[in-house]
Amino acid sequence: MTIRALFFGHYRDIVPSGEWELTLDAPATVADAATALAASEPRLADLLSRTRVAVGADFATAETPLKDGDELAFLPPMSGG
Amino acid sequence: MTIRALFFGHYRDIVPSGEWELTLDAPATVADAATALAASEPRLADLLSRTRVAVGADFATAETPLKDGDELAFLPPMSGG
Amino acid sequence: MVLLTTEPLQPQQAVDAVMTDSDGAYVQFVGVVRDHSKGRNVTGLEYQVYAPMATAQMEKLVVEVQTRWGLACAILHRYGFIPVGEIAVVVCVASSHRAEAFEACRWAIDTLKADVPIWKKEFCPDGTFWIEGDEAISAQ
Amino acid sequence: MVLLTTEPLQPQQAVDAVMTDSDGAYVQFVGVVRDHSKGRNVTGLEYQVYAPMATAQMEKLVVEVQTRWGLACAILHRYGFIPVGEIAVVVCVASSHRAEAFEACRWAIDTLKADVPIWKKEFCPDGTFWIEGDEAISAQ
Repeated sequence: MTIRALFFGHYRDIVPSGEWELTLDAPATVADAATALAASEPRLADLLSRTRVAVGADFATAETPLKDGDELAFLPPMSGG
Repeated sequence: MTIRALFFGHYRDIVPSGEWELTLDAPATVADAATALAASEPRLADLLSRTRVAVGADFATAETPLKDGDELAFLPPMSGG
Repeated sequence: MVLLTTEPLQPQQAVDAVMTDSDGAYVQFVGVVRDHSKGRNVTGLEYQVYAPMATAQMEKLVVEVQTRWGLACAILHRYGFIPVGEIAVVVCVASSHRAEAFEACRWAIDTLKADVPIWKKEFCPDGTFWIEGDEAISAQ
Repeated sequence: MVLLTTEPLQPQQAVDAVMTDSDGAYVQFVGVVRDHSKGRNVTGLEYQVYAPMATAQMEKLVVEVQTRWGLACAILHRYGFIPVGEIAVVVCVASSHRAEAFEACRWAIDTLKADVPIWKKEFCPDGTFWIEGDEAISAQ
């Protein structure tokens, strides 16, 4: 399956385009995607410990299963307002 | 001494001009002024039980002494805002 | 900054009075004349005011917000006749700390309603009423 | 009503969205870009946003204020670069019950800051910083 990972905050300095297309073997979870990203880019190793995640623009967890075409966003602590 | 009593809220329907010049024997307190007003106009008999008072635009009490020229305001429960 | 006027109120005037470039936020309470009051239809309100004391009391509120919370506060109150939908009162508190700004603004409007000598006269299709605290007294 | 835009915000737009003639008041929180942040001088902020989720989260806040307090709420948030002194966020809650309007408005801005995916990038004379919660991370 292919998913699209989105990055915000200082992770934009690591992934300047803000997104990363990722191919994973099914079945895969958010945690599997994070592991694959960390293997490709060591500066993303802290993703799951430093961000909340959203799948399809809804809050999700490390165990949330992914399906082909999903949008997976890694959300650092927010600072709007 | 002569003082000026001021009326607000529904007391304006009893004293349409909103004020009443009152001559009292010294020494006199707010309570003495209220008693004199009630004697002249029975519909003012409930003044002290229904209003807070101010002397010189400052909150006062029934025991506050009055002096010549004072402005004594009878303030029903407020409803600004 | 306090203002007691018969002219329409501009909420922005209160904002401009309290905000500096070092303030990150403001909390504002705006009271508007509404079309009903405890089951009565209302077409407009007339606010009666004991002006020198009302101004002094509003100034005390501003000083108290500065003393207790260290925050700048502005209060505007209109009096005379005010039609439905128009603004009667504005309280604005500037702050970089939003918890305190909410608390101070709420305290200021609560205290204004209790301690600033202003009274509403409600104009309704079935008569006119003096509002004294929670009580409505038929007016002549 | 929610609005996420790069254009300057008009607080009155939030007021107009929530007020009816039967509402007696509104409480408004307005967040402004200030010239300092935890000891750093700030010349401006850039807000980065995950737009579809931010809009959905703001809409959830509006629904939640309606459900919990029965009050109309509008939220405006600007993103992109915002200079010092300009408005970044507006939360407005209409109410005839001021205690609840203060509570609901405060809950909405607190929850927005925690759960709406928007991030500040601070421009300072000595560099640029990503703000992530309480942390400032030097930006490239």
